[in-house]
Amino acid sequence: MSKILQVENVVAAYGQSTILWGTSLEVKAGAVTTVMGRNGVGKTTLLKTIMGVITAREGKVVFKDRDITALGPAGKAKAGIAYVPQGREIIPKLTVYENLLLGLEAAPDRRAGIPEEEIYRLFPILKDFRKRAGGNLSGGQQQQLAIARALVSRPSLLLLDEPTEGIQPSIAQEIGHILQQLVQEKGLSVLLVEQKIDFARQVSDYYYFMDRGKMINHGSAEEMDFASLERHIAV
Amino acid sequence: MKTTRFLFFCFLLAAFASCHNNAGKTGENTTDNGETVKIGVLHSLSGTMAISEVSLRDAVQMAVDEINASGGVLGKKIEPVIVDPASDWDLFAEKAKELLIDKKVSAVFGCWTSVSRKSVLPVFEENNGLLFYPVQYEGEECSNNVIYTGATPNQQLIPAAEYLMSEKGGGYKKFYLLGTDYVFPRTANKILKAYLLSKGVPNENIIEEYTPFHHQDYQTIVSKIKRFAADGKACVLSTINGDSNVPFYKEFANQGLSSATCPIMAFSVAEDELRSMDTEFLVGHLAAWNYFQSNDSPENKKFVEAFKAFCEKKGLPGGSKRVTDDPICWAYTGVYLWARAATKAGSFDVNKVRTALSGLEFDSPDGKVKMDVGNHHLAKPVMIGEIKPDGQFDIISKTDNLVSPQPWSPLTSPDKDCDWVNHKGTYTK
Amino acid sequence: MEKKIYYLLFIAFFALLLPAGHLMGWVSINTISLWGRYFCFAIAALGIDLIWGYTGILSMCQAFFFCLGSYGIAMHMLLKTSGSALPEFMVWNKVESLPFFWVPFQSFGLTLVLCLVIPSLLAFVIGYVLFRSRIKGVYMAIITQALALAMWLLFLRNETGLGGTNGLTDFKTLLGLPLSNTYVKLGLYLMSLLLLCVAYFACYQITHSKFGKVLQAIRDSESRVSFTAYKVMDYKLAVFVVAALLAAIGGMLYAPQTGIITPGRMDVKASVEMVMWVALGGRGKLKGAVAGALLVNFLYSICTSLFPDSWLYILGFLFVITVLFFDKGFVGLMDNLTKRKEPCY
Amino acid sequence: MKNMLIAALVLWTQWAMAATDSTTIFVSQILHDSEKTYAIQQLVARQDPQTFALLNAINNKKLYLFNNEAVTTGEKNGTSSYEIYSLYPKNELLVNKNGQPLHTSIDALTVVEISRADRLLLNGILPILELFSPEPAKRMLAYGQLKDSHAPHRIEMLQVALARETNTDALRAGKDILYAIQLNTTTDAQTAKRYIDSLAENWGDNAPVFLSAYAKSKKPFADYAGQKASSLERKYDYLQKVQNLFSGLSLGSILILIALGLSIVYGLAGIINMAHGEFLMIGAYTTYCIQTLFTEVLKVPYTDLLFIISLPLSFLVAGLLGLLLERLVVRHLYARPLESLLATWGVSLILIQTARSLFGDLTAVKTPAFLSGGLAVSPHLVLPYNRIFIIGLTALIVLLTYLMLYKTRIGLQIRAVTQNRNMSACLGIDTKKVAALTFFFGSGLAGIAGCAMTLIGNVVPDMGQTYIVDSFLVVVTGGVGKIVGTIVSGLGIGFFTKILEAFFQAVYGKVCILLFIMLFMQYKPKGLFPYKGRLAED
Amino acid sequence: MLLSVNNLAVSFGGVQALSLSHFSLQPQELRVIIGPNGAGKSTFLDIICGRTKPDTGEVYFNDRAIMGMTEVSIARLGIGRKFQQPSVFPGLTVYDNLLLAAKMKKDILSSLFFKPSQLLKARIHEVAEKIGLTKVLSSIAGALSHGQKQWLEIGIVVLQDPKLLLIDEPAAGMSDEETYKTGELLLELSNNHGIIVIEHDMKFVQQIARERVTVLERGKLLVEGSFNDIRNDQRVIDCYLGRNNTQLENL
Repeated sequence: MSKILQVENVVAAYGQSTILWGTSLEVKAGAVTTVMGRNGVGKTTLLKTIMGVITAREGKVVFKDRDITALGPAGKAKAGIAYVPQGREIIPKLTVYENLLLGLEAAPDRRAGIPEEEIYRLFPILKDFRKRAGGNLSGGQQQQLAIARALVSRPSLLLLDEPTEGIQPSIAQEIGHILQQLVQEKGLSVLLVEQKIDFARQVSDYYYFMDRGKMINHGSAEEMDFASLERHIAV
Repeated sequence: MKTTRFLFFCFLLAAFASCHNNAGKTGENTTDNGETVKIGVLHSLSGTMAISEVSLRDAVQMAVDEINASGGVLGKKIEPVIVDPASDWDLFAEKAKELLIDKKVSAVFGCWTSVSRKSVLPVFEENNGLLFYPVQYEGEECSNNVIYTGATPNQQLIPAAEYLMSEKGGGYKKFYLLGTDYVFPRTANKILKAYLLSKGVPNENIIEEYTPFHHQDYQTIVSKIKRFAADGKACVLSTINGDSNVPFYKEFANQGLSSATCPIMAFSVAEDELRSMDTEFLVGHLAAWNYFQSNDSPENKKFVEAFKAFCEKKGLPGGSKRVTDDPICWAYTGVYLWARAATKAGSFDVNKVRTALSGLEFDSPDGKVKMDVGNHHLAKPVMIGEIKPDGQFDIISKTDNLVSPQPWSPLTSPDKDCDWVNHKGTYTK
Repeated sequence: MEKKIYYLLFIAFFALLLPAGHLMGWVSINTISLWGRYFCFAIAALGIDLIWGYTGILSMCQAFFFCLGSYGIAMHMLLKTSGSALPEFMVWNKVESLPFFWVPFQSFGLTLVLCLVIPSLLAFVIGYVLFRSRIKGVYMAIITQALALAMWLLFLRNETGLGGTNGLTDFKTLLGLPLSNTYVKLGLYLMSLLLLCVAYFACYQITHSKFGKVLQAIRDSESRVSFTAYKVMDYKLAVFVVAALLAAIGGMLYAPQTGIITPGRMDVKASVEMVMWVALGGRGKLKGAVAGALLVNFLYSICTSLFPDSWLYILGFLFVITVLFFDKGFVGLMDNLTKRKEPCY
Repeated sequence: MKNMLIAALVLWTQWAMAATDSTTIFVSQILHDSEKTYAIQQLVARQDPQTFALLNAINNKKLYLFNNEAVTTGEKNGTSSYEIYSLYPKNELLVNKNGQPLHTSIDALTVVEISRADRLLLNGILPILELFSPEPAKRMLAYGQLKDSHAPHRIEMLQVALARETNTDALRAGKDILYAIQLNTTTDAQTAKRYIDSLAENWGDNAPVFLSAYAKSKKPFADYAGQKASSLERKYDYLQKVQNLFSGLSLGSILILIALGLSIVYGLAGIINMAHGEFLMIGAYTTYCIQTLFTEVLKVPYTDLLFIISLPLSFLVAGLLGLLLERLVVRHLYARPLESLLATWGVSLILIQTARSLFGDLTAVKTPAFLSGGLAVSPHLVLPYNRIFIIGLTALIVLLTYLMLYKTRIGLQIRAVTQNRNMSACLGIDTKKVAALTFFFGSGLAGIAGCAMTLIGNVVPDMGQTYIVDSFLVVVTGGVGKIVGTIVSGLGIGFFTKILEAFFQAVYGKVCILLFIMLFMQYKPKGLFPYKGRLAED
Repeated sequence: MLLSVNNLAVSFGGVQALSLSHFSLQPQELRVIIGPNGAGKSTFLDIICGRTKPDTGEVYFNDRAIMGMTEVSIARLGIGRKFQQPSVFPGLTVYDNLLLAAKMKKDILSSLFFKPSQLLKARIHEVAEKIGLTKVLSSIAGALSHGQKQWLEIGIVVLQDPKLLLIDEPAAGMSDEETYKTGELLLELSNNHGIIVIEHDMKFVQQIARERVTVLERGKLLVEGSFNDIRNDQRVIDCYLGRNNTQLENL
């Protein structure tokens, strides 16, 4: 498997407090790579740094053999990375359809428009709610919308931050299915940050464990020993 | 910890700076030490009044430059101390104190609005200073420490009303007294109303109305005027101040009124205000002042030229397009009056200068004017002008003699008068 | 301990050295009065810091409360000055008899009480109406600003019976003491300094009590405070009234030292400037409020004399730059300069 | 050229032939500096309508010689050229060979100096003289002055004048007087009733006064006149109400125009822009500068076109300066509304002072000719064109803004960025560009408002301060970031202000409005149109 | 009966958010409410604590009608609320956060002249110990991690010593281990307090649901029963749990 994204010794901080202390990671193309770890170890910061929301102080982010460390979030989005943050971050006062339209901003070809058929096939609920304000959707619906919005930009890499947080089990399950489907059918690469082992096990191909801003362990799903995994997340 | 220390030293520094500001001169009572004599210039250079007052600062500066060029006063050059009271009335008092107590100036030239004058008045009286006040005002004041070079009500209001009622002025019978709500319009209208009533104008033919400062929306008022003027022979006596004038005149024209149907006699619109205004709507309306730039005496022509040249040379906004007007003329004249009086007294001492000012005559750009013997005001001619398209006035009426000033109008305060020679200022007859 | 020494030095400097300097002839009485007036502003600024810095409510009508105090005391002084006659402005305003609301101001005791009661009462009513409907943040700022504007317009009117644009001026005596007397001026100055110290101490106590913590909690998360069983509205109202009171006290001392009070002191600009002092000094820190009020006003005085043509640019840029780059004000700036950098996240 | 010569010759011969007439001799004396005083006295005594035009010109100090002929100036055309009217023996507009009105600069005319004393000789016949003035306004005034006249010859003169009257307003004013005089002189009851009807139907300015005066007399049909008078009064009051509503609408439009930009910048970008009023001032000064640049520097004669081109230019200039402000200051202040309020306050101080030192003082812009005056909807209802223009402009701009924000890609981007800056960036939107554009647009709108404001008021450095607090109130009352809210509350506040102004004075009206808004906020603390449902919670 | 609710209904903009005919809770009962997103669970808690005004209905707390009372009076009666998004005072220290919450007189004057007693200090330290924040007591609450804030908020609610705790998604954003610890904490609290918990994490629900679980759907009560009943209820599986759910199979 070739790698689509490579993070090398990244150091990042909020103001004065450093969160990432030389984190490295590889994302395989056409697979789901999951980062796990306890609260506050820097998983979300890692995604934000990859996306460019936080600037890396040291280290490199290489995407498709191109060094994109210095690009801002908009540039990275246009390069083909889509981001579904924790808390979904739907634009609340825009309608569902307008939120989807925003996905087009980073699409390689704007004129192609929203692949409505495909989106509504994956997320039928969005079709009915097209004209509702995004902020008025329930949490699960917002999560679906956020993923759909990310897909509209036809990314090659999808960054997902805790997609199941506060989501009912059935939708979480559905999201898992959709993810698998996307990876298998479209060869999408996914970098997932997750705390719940159950969901991670459902979708992941490769695991990283993170603690205090560094990767402490990694391995493929087959070779993973989940007992030791839970130990890592504990403490 | 360190922050507190830092702050403390900041205050220390500030306090020392503020002391240093005045410490040097303390202890010396005379002001005419050295080669120069200081005068204070107290006109707002920022804030709402800057629009009018900056020109007065320029006029004072020009008079000072002229006097200095011709050798100064009593062998000393005049050194103007210019401060900016920023249209902030409290700051006027503060700056007056600074000029009198700390800078120890011999005289102060300044103020425009009544409130600024009222604000500094106690300061001048307390410290025995001398203020030259160049703007037409409401009267009912008579301070020993103020020289009023602007007009009193009887030098502006009454002649204007008289003119409008006269046959040649149009014989108007109904009067709409419209003003901005502050002391000058209020007092002016009180006097005007008393005058009109005394001339037999029935009460219902007089309407009094006030708008706030910077009022812009005159739709309602103009439609009232229109109704009032419908049956002819009505005029407006306007004490509207500053930037409210243009919206008022525009609305006036837009609702179909004109100087022919209902003329506006303005008491606060002078050339400087008209300078770059679109005068189209104002043409034909009237104004009453003691001085107009269009006064074609040779002295005045010289003065106007000199002022334009001065503004151009100093690179002031407007340059050679600047115009003179009544307050500018009196601000300029004030400096000369003071210089003459000082020369006459042979001293810059306030008391001596004041005594010397009594009855002093001077050839101003407006012709010969004379300080009143007793009441610290200036006797001068009164003129009515008609606004021309170029922002100048066509002088359509002028008194033959100087009109003596009456700080207390006989119409509203018949028992009062002002005299500093035979009485102690305001007295009851 | 070291900290206390500087506070004491500060007080000693202004309470002893400056008056002594005056008596020695080094410092003019004008400078003394000037600082006296700055102290009045500083008292009002403390109130603003309480309500804005600590509680997070931006009230843009503090200048109005300041003026209420000033007007009250000015009415009293004016009545004493004009004796049995009507104040001058009423004469040209064609007012024949003393309006009813002037009558109580003939007594000094009543004046003191009214100067404190009226602003608090008004603050209470305004605060009650605004806080009841949970108006906050920007809405609060705009509405109080509009309120200040309306009150300003009202005070500008001559019909209001408070002297219109000209305001009240030409007071001669306070409690029978001539205001032009140097020692009376000195006394007023010391009085202002004393009250500033008292106000500072009181505010210090307030902000360091649990009450002060509740205020900060309201700033951080109002709903959490409610769910923790505190009546948010009571607290907001209390601090709004306290701020109004402090402003009024500042105003009461201000009028006799300045010699005039006009609506110009309470226009929109005046209120924003007051907030600006606190912002420049450092909001959320009491000494920031005091420092801001003193230094900004000092700069204003100095600059209008030294740079009459360009001072507005200087102050304007100072405002902008402070707000932009030193959002913790002078005090924050100095903290940054003097302390070792530490995580601020 | 040849035609001109012939025309001149013909004119000259006419004049020469008429010169035998003594009136003509007096005229020529006036024109050619001999015995002016005597000649004027004679003409005044004759009261010959043929000479009235000439006498009028004397009274107005507009008597000139042009090709040796007495003329006066008429309508101004451009900056310095005028239409020319001949005065005697014929009073008509001079035309060039194409039949077009002849335009001449004032320098081509020779002034005939008449002393003030001589002019005062005309006082006695001024009222009737003005009946034949070329200016309708003066004629109206003259009709008015005949009100109390009972002299029969004046009535004749009035009838003569009315027969020539072309202006409808003047005609109405004249008839008003004529019917009134006839009503008061007639003794026949039926005739009186007819005149009463005519008076009421004509509905001149004085009709109610005349009718109610007549109603007080004991003459026949006095009650009838009284009824007519009060019905006219009622109609008038009704029209006043309409006028008031129009005033409210126009005030509301101004508020909307200013508040719209404010709302976009503040509601959507979270910036309280205290310097917004100053962008309005910048727009106004742009208009002023363009006018000055063209008429004074480039010496192009003034045309209305200048105002038209200033509209987009003031948008551009104010917008660009807004952009500069965004780059320098506001960029650091997103989502810190209270700090932004203070910083932009400082900026506004700087801008005002800059304007003051650049332009010095009070200036004003020339109102284009097509916007002067008003639309006379009915005799007593005049709607000024400048106000109508502003209402129209506001409607257009609101529409454009709506389309821009809700129908275009950039609008979508603006709305997205202003609600969630970071996420928008993550979606590939260049947030810096969009934020700058938002500010550009908001400031530009203020610039247009400024340009429009020159139609009403003057251009002064602190003109922005006049409406700024009101506009903030509009934004707050309408609900932040809602265009509909801004419109409704802008109109509402406009109407209420005008309605209250009719009962109270302006200031108390304003206080009432504020109290009303505070009470209103009691049950709508988030404005007229708050967001509903989950969105509302935060 | 600690809490009983009858015929509660509220709608937002025409959409029925909640329509609950009956709900009751015993003292010292720990009740878990589950249900699809948007089923009205948070709205239900909002109504109980006075944040949202219902259109109709009755809410009795200890047989006292509390509808129409303000948040403050409801809080004073003894209902504490923890929100979905942690809501603490970010500008104050952790200690001050807890201090403000502690049960005491909360009017202005008592606040002004308040001096913490030894007993209170001990109590705060005890709670801090329980929620694992002893080490960070003097740091600013805003600097805590998400999970720590969640716990701090629970601490705040506990210190209020309410009779009823309303807890909204306490496990959101927590790792499995943290979730487990939270569960233990809640179970311990349920010895002295009535607790209503909203949660999606079925593992967590299983851990704490010793008694009854309530399922809401579209604002209505779908079913109420023991965890096992619910887990196997076909309606719940259809609308909420989902079929063939691998996560559930792991339970």
